[in-house]
Amino acid sequence: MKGRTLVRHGKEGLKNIGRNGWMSFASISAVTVMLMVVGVFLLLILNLNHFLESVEEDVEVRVYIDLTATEQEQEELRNDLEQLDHVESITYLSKDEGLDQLIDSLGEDNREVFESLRDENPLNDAFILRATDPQLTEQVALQAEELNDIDRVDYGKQVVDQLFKVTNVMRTMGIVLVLGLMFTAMFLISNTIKLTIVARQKEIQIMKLVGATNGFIRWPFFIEGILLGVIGSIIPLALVTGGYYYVYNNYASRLSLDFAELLPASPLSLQVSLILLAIGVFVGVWGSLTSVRKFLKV
Amino acid sequence: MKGRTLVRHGKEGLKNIGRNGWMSFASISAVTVMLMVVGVFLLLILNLNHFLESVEEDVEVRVYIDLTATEQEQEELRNDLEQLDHVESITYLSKDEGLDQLIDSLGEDNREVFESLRDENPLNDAFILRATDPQLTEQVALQAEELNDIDRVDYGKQVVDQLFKVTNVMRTMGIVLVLGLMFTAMFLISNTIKLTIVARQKEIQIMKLVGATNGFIRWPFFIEGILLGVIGSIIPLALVTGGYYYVYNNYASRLSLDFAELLPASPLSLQVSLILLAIGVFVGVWGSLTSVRKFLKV
Amino acid sequence: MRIIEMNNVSKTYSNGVNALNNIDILIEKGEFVYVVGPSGAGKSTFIKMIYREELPSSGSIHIQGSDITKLKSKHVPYLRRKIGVVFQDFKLLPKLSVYENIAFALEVIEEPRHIIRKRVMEVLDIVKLKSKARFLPDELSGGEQQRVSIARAIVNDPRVLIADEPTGNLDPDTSWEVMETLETINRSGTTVIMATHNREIVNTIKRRVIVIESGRIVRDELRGSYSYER
Amino acid sequence: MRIIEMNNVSKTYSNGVNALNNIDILIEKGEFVYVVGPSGAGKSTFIKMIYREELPSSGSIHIQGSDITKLKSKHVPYLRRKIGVVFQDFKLLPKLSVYENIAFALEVIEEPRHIIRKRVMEVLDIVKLKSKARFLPDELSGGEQQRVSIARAIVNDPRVLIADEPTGNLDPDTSWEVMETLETINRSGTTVIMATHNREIVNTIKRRVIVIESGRIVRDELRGSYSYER
Ligand SMILES: Nc1ncnc2c1ncn2[C@@H]1O[C@H](COP(=O)(O)OP(=O)(O)OP(=O)(O)O)[C@@H](O)[C@H]1O
Ligand SMILES: Nc1ncnc2c1ncn2[C@@H]1O[C@H](COP(=O)(O)OP(=O)(O)OP(=O)(O)O)[C@@H](O)[C@H]1O
Ligand SMILES: [Mg+2]
Ligand SMILES: [Mg+2]
Repeated sequence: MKGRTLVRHGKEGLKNIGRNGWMSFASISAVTVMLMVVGVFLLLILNLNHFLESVEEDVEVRVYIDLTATEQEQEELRNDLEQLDHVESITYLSKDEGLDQLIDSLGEDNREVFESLRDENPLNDAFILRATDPQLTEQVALQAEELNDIDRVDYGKQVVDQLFKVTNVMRTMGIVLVLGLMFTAMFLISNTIKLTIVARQKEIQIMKLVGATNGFIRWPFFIEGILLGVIGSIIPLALVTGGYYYVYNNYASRLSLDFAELLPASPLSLQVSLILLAIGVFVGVWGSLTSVRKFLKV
Repeated sequence: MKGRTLVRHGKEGLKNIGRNGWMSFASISAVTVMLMVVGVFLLLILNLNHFLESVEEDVEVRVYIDLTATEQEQEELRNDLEQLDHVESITYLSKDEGLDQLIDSLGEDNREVFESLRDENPLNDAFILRATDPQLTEQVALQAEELNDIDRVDYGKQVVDQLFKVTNVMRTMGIVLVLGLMFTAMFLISNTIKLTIVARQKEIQIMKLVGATNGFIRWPFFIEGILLGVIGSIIPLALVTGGYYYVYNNYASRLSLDFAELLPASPLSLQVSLILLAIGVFVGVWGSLTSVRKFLKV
Repeated sequence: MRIIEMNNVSKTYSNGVNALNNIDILIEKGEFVYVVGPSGAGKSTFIKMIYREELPSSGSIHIQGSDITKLKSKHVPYLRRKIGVVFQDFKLLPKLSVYENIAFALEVIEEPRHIIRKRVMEVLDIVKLKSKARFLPDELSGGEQQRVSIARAIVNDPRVLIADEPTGNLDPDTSWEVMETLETINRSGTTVIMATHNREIVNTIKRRVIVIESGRIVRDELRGSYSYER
Repeated sequence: MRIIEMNNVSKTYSNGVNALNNIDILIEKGEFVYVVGPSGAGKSTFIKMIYREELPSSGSIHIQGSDITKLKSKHVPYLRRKIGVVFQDFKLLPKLSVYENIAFALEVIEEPRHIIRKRVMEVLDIVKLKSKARFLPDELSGGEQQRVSIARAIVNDPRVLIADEPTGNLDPDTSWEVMETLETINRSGTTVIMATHNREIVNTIKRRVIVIESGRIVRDELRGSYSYER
């Protein structure tokens, strides 16, 4: 293909968007609307995942030290714990700190009730372990139980199992939903683009009858597909970026709970924007080329 | 319009779906795919709402009775509480039951630590109130504080405020998402249908030139729109109904947590199905009639 | 009785082309009129004025005494039902069969099915396309499509029959048969207006000839012949 | 030198219509051939075989010695570039201007812009449509559209020019001008094949006449005239 022909295809692709005015508008708005939906859900699901992760991060294993253990034995225990697989960090929690935490967790109103316990603290000193991956917590706990100088190991089995059941279901649902939405978006966008091209079936056939090769016909459609995708992505990109920055800056503190916050806007909106742009362009090109192909057999 | 003409329009509307084969398929699949998405999200959001409600239901006000109150005074207090606005139910909780609950809530491992408290129970007897609407809990608590023979009133202000903040944000987001999806679906379906009708612009103009009235042209499109909506709804309806029954019967127990369960399939799938069908038919008719109108001015 | 009367009609298309200039014409009920003139002279535009496919930019057009330029758009279909049109580009509905295309003109006036069937078969016989009743327009030759368009125009016995180069895609023999059909219809009282380039026909079947050149009527003779200067 | 050779060509359309039966024909380079016959006889089908719009159901077609029925589909465009076609239904691209429609035939062979410009203006001059270069096909009269189709067919100096009723929508004077153009092109060595219903032209400019009736060649005369029995 000669250079001037490539230029011609580029111009033609651009002009075709204008020539097919209403149809181009329909395609572009389909891209816009669907990418907006995908973008919003991507942001939601990524934040949900972040939220779930930070909830899971709170899971810890408490290794209560036997009352009879000497300083020396405690030090050995710590070393043994460090040797275990999948242990991320170890912290020491004295029995007084432990009681403070317990009383705090009971809330204002029951506090005084238990203040009496301070004098005869029934708790043990403990090491607090975090697993490298929260889902490995049980494994870490089981290993820890094998060690010496231990009173008991506690990681709230029931609560943690329940928690992981919930977070895993939510995560799976989130991924399924976002993937489902992406495929829906791709299907509908290319469906719409196909419709606009079916309407141009006669034109494609005429071009072939006048001696155009398949490549010659396809090129402008290729350019047009890219442009539809890019133009259709502008608004979703602006909204995903601008909107998320706005929400993050204005509501992040209000929305955030003690244990969870929104993902920072900076890398996230760029990543999501790139995903949206990629979908837009890919589907634009794919939708237009696959449907042109059908009418090239003249 | 004569009866036979109505019959003619009906037949014509049906035939047109066949005549425009590929285009009808595109419209129908747009309806199918979008309604499927809307259906899934409706089910999710309705269940989310149900879940949030049952979480909120757990919120209660504890009115601790003064240690000095006589049986008589306790009875009076109960009557006074019953007179309060927005009180749904009142239960009596003795201080021993209260301690049992408290110890239970601490989990297996801390239990023994507090068994010692049994002998010198520091708690008060209490009335437990539930508000008619969980969001009114604070109001009920404030009223209760005004009464006599009360030690203190406790409804976990901080936790409850936080909880309602979360549930309200989630509920709002859910509604916004589902409404957003519905409008997206409507927009895209009617967009697709419009494209198929723009492609028939010439035909509509020819009909007018041959003496057809606007009504005569519109009727078959009206029928066609209904049929597109109905046919496009079949798969989503089957999936929403069948799929939800399946999930409900097979996973309901596995998915349900101690405090939440799925909405029963029986009225829910029917309701959602009706909503989907209504959207399908409405958008089918609306999409086809509004776009025909544009080309009737010949 | 005047069936068509145009007063000072001009038409400028939206792209600025001046297709008709100050046209004044009277056509009596039952007349047979040829409209001739070079390519692009304005014949089709003139004809489109009558069934209101195009509205004039100025001037008035009376059909059976009422001014159709002032017609409310919801009354336009009733005007068009009185006028059968053979379009220069046929204007067949591409997804309907030959039979359905012709029947359409009767369905809009809500004729009962058995009458539709009878009339359609009659006109298909006239244009010799009975054997192709179930074909789609795309499966027909150019001349066959033109004859379907003719059949549709005459199927509901219109008061006025307008034919825009109805023999352009027909061989001479078929053209003469079409002319016989038009004459028969004309004899039964229908006004016939026919734009044509066919010198042989115009010079043989002598009728009123209106010559349009550059949007103006340059000649209007009662028993004219096909001739004009450029 | 034979430019077109058909051996025992038959065509049955997918709806069962038998449009051509056992056609044998030889056309030499530089010939001028009329194809005549009644409406629906198979003229257009015959012509469509040559530039491979339709493939024959049986038989072989050689253009410049190579069998185009065996041509790989990716080579078809190169065949079509050697053949200029005036389609019976014009086949103009509706969203391109007159200029762009004609230029398209030169763009596909990747001519430089200034040459495209020069050639397009030349042929627009020949068909007298220079003033309408920027118009869309819908803004033209029937005859003007036909002339654009003629202009596009001749713009790239094809070896073979095929014209399917190129004067069907033209007045006699314009028709004669078109004929002059075709003759000039023919004199420069281009083979011209023209389906027509125009008796006057065939009988005046005497050339080889192929008569097709019901899908068969019933007559083939070197200096023939327009006549056939039904
Ligand atoms: N829709 C339109 N928009 C703009 N200009 C038009 C339109 N239709 C026709 N014209 C212009 O109006 C003029 C008259 O066109 P018209 O179709 O009436 O010619 P005609 O006499 O029927 O020619 P022909 O014999 O070729 O059919 C032409 O110059 C044409 O370019
Ligand atoms: N695409 C098609 N599908 C099916 N049948 C067709 C098709 N095209 C043409 N035919 C049939 O083939 C026969 C020959 O058609 P063709 O177009 O070759 O005739 P023609 O000689 O060009 O006639 P005309 O002078 O009317 O243009 C006709 O009977 C027609 O109905
Ligand atoms: Mg005309
Ligand atoms: Mg033909």
